[in-house]
Amino acid sequence: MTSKPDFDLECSNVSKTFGPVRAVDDVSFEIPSGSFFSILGPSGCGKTTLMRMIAGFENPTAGDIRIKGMSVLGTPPNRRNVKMVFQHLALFPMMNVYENIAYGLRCAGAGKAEIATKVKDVLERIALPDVGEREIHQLSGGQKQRIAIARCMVLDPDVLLLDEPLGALDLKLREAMKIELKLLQHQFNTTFVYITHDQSEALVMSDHVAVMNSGRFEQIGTPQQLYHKPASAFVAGFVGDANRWNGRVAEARDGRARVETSAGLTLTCTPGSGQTFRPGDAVEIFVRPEFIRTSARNGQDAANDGAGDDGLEGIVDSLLFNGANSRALVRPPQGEPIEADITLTGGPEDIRPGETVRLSWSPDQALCFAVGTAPR
Amino acid sequence: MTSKPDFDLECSNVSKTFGPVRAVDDVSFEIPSGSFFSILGPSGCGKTTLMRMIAGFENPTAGDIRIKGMSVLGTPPNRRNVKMVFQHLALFPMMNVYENIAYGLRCAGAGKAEIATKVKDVLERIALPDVGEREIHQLSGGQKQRIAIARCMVLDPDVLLLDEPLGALDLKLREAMKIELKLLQHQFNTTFVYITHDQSEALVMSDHVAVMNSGRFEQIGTPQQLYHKPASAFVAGFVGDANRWNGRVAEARDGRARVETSAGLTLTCTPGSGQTFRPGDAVEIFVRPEFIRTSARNGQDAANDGAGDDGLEGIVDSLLFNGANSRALVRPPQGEPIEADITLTGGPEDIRPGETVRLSWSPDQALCFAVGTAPR
Amino acid sequence: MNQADFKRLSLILLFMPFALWILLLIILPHIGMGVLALREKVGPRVYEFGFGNFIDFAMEPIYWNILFRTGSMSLLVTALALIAGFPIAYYIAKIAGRRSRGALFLVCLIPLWVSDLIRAFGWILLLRETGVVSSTLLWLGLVDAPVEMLYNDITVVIGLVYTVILFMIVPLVSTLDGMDNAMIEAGYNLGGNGWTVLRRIIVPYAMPGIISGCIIVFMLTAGSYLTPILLGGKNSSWFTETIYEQFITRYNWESGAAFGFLLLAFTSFVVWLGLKLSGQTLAGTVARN
Amino acid sequence: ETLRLLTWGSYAPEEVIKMFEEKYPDIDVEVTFSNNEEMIAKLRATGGAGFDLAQPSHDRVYAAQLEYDIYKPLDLSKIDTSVMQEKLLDGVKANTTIDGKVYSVPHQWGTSGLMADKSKAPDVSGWGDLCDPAYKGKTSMRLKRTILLGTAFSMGENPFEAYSDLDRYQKILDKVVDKLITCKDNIKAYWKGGDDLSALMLSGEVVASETWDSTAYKLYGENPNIVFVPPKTGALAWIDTFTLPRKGKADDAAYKWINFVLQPEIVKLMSASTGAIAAIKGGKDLMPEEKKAAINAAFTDADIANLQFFANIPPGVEDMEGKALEKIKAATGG
Amino acid sequence: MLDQEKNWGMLLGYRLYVLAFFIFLAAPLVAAGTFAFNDSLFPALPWQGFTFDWFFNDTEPKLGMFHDRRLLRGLYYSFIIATAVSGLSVFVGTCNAFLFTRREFPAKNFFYIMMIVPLVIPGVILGISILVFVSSIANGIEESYGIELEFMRPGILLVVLGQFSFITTITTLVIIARLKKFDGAMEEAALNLGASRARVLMTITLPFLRPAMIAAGIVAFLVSFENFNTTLFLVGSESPLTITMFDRMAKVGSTPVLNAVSFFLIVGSGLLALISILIQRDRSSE
Ligand SMILES: Nc1ncnc2c1ncn2[C@@H]1O[C@H](COP(=O)(O)OP(=O)(O)OP(=O)(O)O)[C@@H](O)[C@H]1O
Ligand SMILES: Nc1ncnc2c1ncn2[C@@H]1O[C@H](COP(=O)(O)OP(=O)(O)OP(=O)(O)O)[C@@H](O)[C@H]1O
Ligand SMILES: NCCCCNCCCN
Ligand SMILES: [Mg+2]
Ligand SMILES: [Mg+2]
Repeated sequence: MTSKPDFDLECSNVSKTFGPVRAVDDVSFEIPSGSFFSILGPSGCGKTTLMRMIAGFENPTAGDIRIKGMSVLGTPPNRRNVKMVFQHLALFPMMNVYENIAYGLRCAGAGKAEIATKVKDVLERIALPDVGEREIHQLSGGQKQRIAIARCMVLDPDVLLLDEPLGALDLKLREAMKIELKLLQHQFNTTFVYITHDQSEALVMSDHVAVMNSGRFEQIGTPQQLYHKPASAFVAGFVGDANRWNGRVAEARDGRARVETSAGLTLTCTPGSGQTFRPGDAVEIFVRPEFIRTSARNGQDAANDGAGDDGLEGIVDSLLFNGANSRALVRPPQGEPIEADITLTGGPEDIRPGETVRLSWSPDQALCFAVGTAPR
Repeated sequence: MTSKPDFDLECSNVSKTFGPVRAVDDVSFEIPSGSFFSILGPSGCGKTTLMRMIAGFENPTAGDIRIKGMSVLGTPPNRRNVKMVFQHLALFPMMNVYENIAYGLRCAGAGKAEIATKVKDVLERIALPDVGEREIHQLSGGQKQRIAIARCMVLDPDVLLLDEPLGALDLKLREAMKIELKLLQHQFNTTFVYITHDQSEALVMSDHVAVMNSGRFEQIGTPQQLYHKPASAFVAGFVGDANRWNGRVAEARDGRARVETSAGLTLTCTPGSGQTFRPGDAVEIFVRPEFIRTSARNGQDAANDGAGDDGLEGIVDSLLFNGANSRALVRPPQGEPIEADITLTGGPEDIRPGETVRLSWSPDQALCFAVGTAPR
Repeated sequence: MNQADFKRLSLILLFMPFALWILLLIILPHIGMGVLALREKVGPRVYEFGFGNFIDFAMEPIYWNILFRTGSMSLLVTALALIAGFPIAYYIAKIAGRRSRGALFLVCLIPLWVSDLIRAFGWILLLRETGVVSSTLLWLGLVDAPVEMLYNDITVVIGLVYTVILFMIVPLVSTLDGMDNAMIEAGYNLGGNGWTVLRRIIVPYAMPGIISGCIIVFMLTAGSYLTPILLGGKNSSWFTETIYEQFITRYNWESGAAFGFLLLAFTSFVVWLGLKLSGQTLAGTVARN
Repeated sequence: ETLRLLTWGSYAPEEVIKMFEEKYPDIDVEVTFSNNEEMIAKLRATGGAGFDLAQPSHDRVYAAQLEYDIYKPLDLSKIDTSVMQEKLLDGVKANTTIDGKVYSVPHQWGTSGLMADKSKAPDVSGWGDLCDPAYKGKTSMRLKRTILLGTAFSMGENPFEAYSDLDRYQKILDKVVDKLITCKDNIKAYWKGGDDLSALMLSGEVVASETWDSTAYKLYGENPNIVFVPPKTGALAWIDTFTLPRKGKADDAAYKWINFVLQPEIVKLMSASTGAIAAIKGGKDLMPEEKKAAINAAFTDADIANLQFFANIPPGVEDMEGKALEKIKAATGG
Repeated sequence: MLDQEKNWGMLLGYRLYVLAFFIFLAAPLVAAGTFAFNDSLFPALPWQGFTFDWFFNDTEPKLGMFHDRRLLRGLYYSFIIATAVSGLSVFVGTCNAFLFTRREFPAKNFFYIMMIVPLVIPGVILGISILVFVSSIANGIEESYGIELEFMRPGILLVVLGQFSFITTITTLVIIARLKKFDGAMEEAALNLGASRARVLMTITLPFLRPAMIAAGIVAFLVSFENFNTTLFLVGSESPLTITMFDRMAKVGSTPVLNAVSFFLIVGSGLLALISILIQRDRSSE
């Protein structure tokens, strides 16, 4: 036997083509045991295809997939110890909860008593000890979710795959389940691979996130890394909200670049990781709304600006009040409105639509990338 | 003729019962011309029923509905100048976009040329000038949405009703449409009545929001009023996130109350509007995560607390990184974990799971209400 | 590799029953019938190849008449079934309450499961001169002599509508069921009155169901045998009866086969025409429910 | 072993079958009701298989056998022909002998003629009276060859003689068709089976009709005003036969059945059920009393002498008659 | 207000129409059933009194249906034929459903239409074409080899095949409708949980299809039981009930025993139809 593998799941140079479509394109990654790994990307980028290859429902066109260090390329889906939670859960409606969970154990040939113990056990672990005799349609959305997970976990898989399992739930429940899923993963201490196109899900739950675009991985990293140090324009645009300008580099020095935007603004920015520019290069600049300070112009004027901060004035187009996450749409002299996070307390100091305000941000927070991969 | 009415839509004491179910219970409100009015409430609270009465598909059991000052109780739905965007849009699949929009004009007996001009016009206003010949199924979700609105707006209604029109859209699109809807309303300058159970939709878009619960209106106000000055426990719990404790009043004076929570904490709070307490009263306390300050205990200790601030210590259970909206789950000595908004920069000053932190907030931000209406 | 083989093998296995069924019971028999139709009888046990049977048909106005009679009455029956059945289907799908809907549907179906024979038998008992209806009218004093309601074309039409209307209602209910009520409400909301909503929204939406129902009803009617025979009067010939006569009383299989072929061709042509005119397809209508 | 009978309705009464099965416990009788046309059609479809004993009328054996080869010759030694009335036996044999082989022997005979309710239609005496406007809307007939033949006779023609000259026969048919089309107005409905007719007559909806004699006798029992009327030109007489299908598998049982049902005590039961007269010596005496009375009320000896036996149908005639019937059916008379 | 009343009036009119329609539907069946209890030799008015003789009496002339050997035999053959037809057509229908919902193959659309076609071919023609085809083969074999293949002659087998030929379309459509609602992910989930393909079929897919298969079976049974047009040409000496009844009506003369049979069939089919609807409805609540 080889030494204990460090990774529950490894993919190396996996590709999959459907006729002319390259659904997954040379993807490599490895997932350390017991971690929560998310794959985040827009619809159609190949997430499901990748997951189906891991589960064995599709064969890769090229590349290798290893589970606990062993290649599973020749192994049929029912022999892989990788379990999957489907988007619409795919619970069996003709069986009750107990039978749903027992199904995999029965397939594995477990004895009656063993099945009963294990099912009872897993139901307790998901905090639903008494639902065994219920029919599936008698469960709430969140309960179904947990049963779908229990059905897999009772088989003690090496890896649990989850394909947008929250997609079908309603808003409030989705929020609650995000936290719950993370807790369940802690509890079972199994490697979770979680697919989503919702960046907030990926950021909130994961230890590591891979951002996928058109079949390729753009970046793998912790949520913080993705958010604060995006490796590409696509990641910068897809993870978190951002204001975005297109422009050309006017001057580049000291790790900064001055850019003339196509609308005519002049902005200073920091090249994204691994980017270097020469004057004339086409770039895209990203600034997150929460890094933009908004101040009433009649107030301290530019006093609020830090040293070397970029700033511009604009007229408040509208206010999007959303409690703690309120935002202002500010129309600068040129170009599209800029979104800036603000706090609205309902008091007289609140800014109002029609006012002229000053927006400012640190050039450190304005990342720029060469125009290449077209972000969505 | 009477003088020009101030309100596009008025409901007075409207009720509707279905057998034993009281779906809408004595609801009164009026909507100033040209404003964006939302009705926000949990599923089944009677929002759709109310809207269907306005549109004329149901007759109120009691009360009156006036449009532009005229009662419409006897007017059949096809004679009311109130148009409606349905939850699943109800575009006619057997007609193309042009015909869908032209339908209402045809019903009104408009001439061919007039129809063509108007349809062209409204398509331009929704920024889809070239889709006239498309079939409905060739449109994207957001485009369908806009066509559904155009189909109503082309008839120049007094009021446009929208019943959770974003419910069927996916996440990113829903975000984008929120802003777009608001812009469209500005553009048409028509009164919009918008139904939703998603508080962020209601807050972001509306001039005024009515919070509805079990058939009744709990509060009508601007988004800020609802968020910062909820009139009831239900509103406090339903609009925006909040930590919540149940407890009994130990002492009440100076517009403050000291409360012993059922888990054993002692907290100070400000009675919600119109509430007065005596010792022994059962109350619920609400504190929004963004009003909670989190500080590492080893740091300046309680120095961060303002005068008279409430504070307690807890262990960080987990961190939910979500860019600007990150949150910590902190387990206090007693009771459920508390959610507090934090900023995670990825730097060494970030708090980490397992650390002990101090949470503090101003009692002004801790609202309490007598236990009564059970919030969802 | 292995999986591809498995897929191909299972495809073949699945295809076999279908192929055998369609080939042996539909295609070959119809080809056989076509071949038989092209055999001309020239004497006892003497046949030769030719179009004689079709020429016989073409030369004999009686047959034309019967075929057109069958065709036009079938169209009439189809139209009546649609007009009479649509409100019922609409009621079941859209107006009846949740629970009564199932019951109504069931009541609708019961006659479907009882043979033509019994249905016709029932009508005879009701409509004959000395039957229940006539006696009742007499007893009520509404008429002063027994009335014969049997043995005429109207009875045949009523009997046929009765026999086939369920095949109209079932597809209509299933399409109308799939129609979002909001669509109708939207129709009103945008200013349409009952008639516009029906004409511009409900009917166009139900079109696949309407066409599907019409096709089935038309084919069933044109191919029906017992009802027109048992309820029909002295002038009522039905083309299936003519076919039957050719086969059974004149032992003339050859011309019977030719007639069968003509009936099939004629009805198929009508259906094809109907599909063309309404812009629908066979797969999109009959196949849907 | 099973004996599969292909026969006329009522030609195999339950009681008779029970008695037969008691006598031959190893034989099971299975009956299919049919008529002349269907018998031939069925046997044609099977090439003479599927049944062990058929009972076509004497005039329908010869041509069908020539055309379709569906019967097999009888082994007369296995049938007790001595009990049969010679005149009928010889007649049938003459009609059904091909290449010297006999295919049929007689079983029962009867007539087709008219039936009238004497109280309402006292004057009916000939085929043509069905078209008498006096009974407008109250007469009936079966749209089959019998009425063609009857009408031909009533118009002074002898269709049987014309069988040898089909052109001539066609001319007669054309005349008959015209007549029957004009007559359509007079008719309430064409009956299709004995049941139809009984109901029509008993209810009084119809007062005169073409009929099988047996049906008339049955109704006489219910209502003595309803009598069989042999037409002046002669009632048309038929003899239903015993004939073996070519691929029958139970010939012995078939012979047993033939001999069994020709026993006088069985004949009694049979005639009671069918209303037809057995083709055995003294067959008429074995009729039940009320039927005998009906016959006596209907027939004089002159009528019996006047019987017109159906002649063998030569090939081609069936087609001509078929078309004639179709013409009448399709014509819009009234 | 006026409008309200008009609406109410219209709705009432509508309801009355629906009621009238259901009376129209029921009338002939009620008539056919009721006369089963008339103590008369003819199924006609006048009413002669109430009796169960037409069900249970064991002597002529009022031989009840449960003592009428021919009717019972017809019932028996109908039952045999209907059972065979429903078994066979559900089996083939299930295969077809898998074929058309799960597989891709060339000219699928064309084959799909071919699958629908038997439903719209007049029954008489189906019967004739099969009769002609099979007979000519049997005749050919007899002529060339002198072998008589009795099963190719009109009889139960041909009746079964004839009915099967169009009933299979019905069962296929019923089962396809169900299979289309099947979430393919369910099979993948089962595979993923360790089940073999055969096990997935037996424990997931077929149980899911079962209600539709039962319903299709019942429909096939009833349609077969009542079929006349196709059967007429293919029947041999073993006549099913409809043919027996038709022969009785047209060739012997009907007594109320036919009404008794009708009554029996109406009630029996009603029950079966009820069961099939309940099964169908049961699953729609999922
Ligand atoms: N079986 C298939 N045959 C052909 N193309 C396919 C197949 N499955 C997927 N594709 C294509 O591969 C690409 C990736 O699809 P995939 O389902 O993996 O996307 P996804 O990231 O899961 O999207 P979503 O978020 O919408 O679920 C898409 O362009 C899709 O059209
Ligand atoms: N036609 C009806 N008959 C009986 N009860 C009804 C009817 N329509 C609505 N109700 C009941 O009235 C209450 C309010 O329903 P309504 O549809 O107005 O809720 P809603 O606020 O729109 O909910 P949702 O957000 O889920 O759409 C519910 O309890 C519902 O069950
Ligand atoms: N054309 C020949 C008629 C033979 C009739 N046999 C009748 C039997 C009726 N019970
Ligand atoms: Mg996917
Ligand atoms: Mg609603």
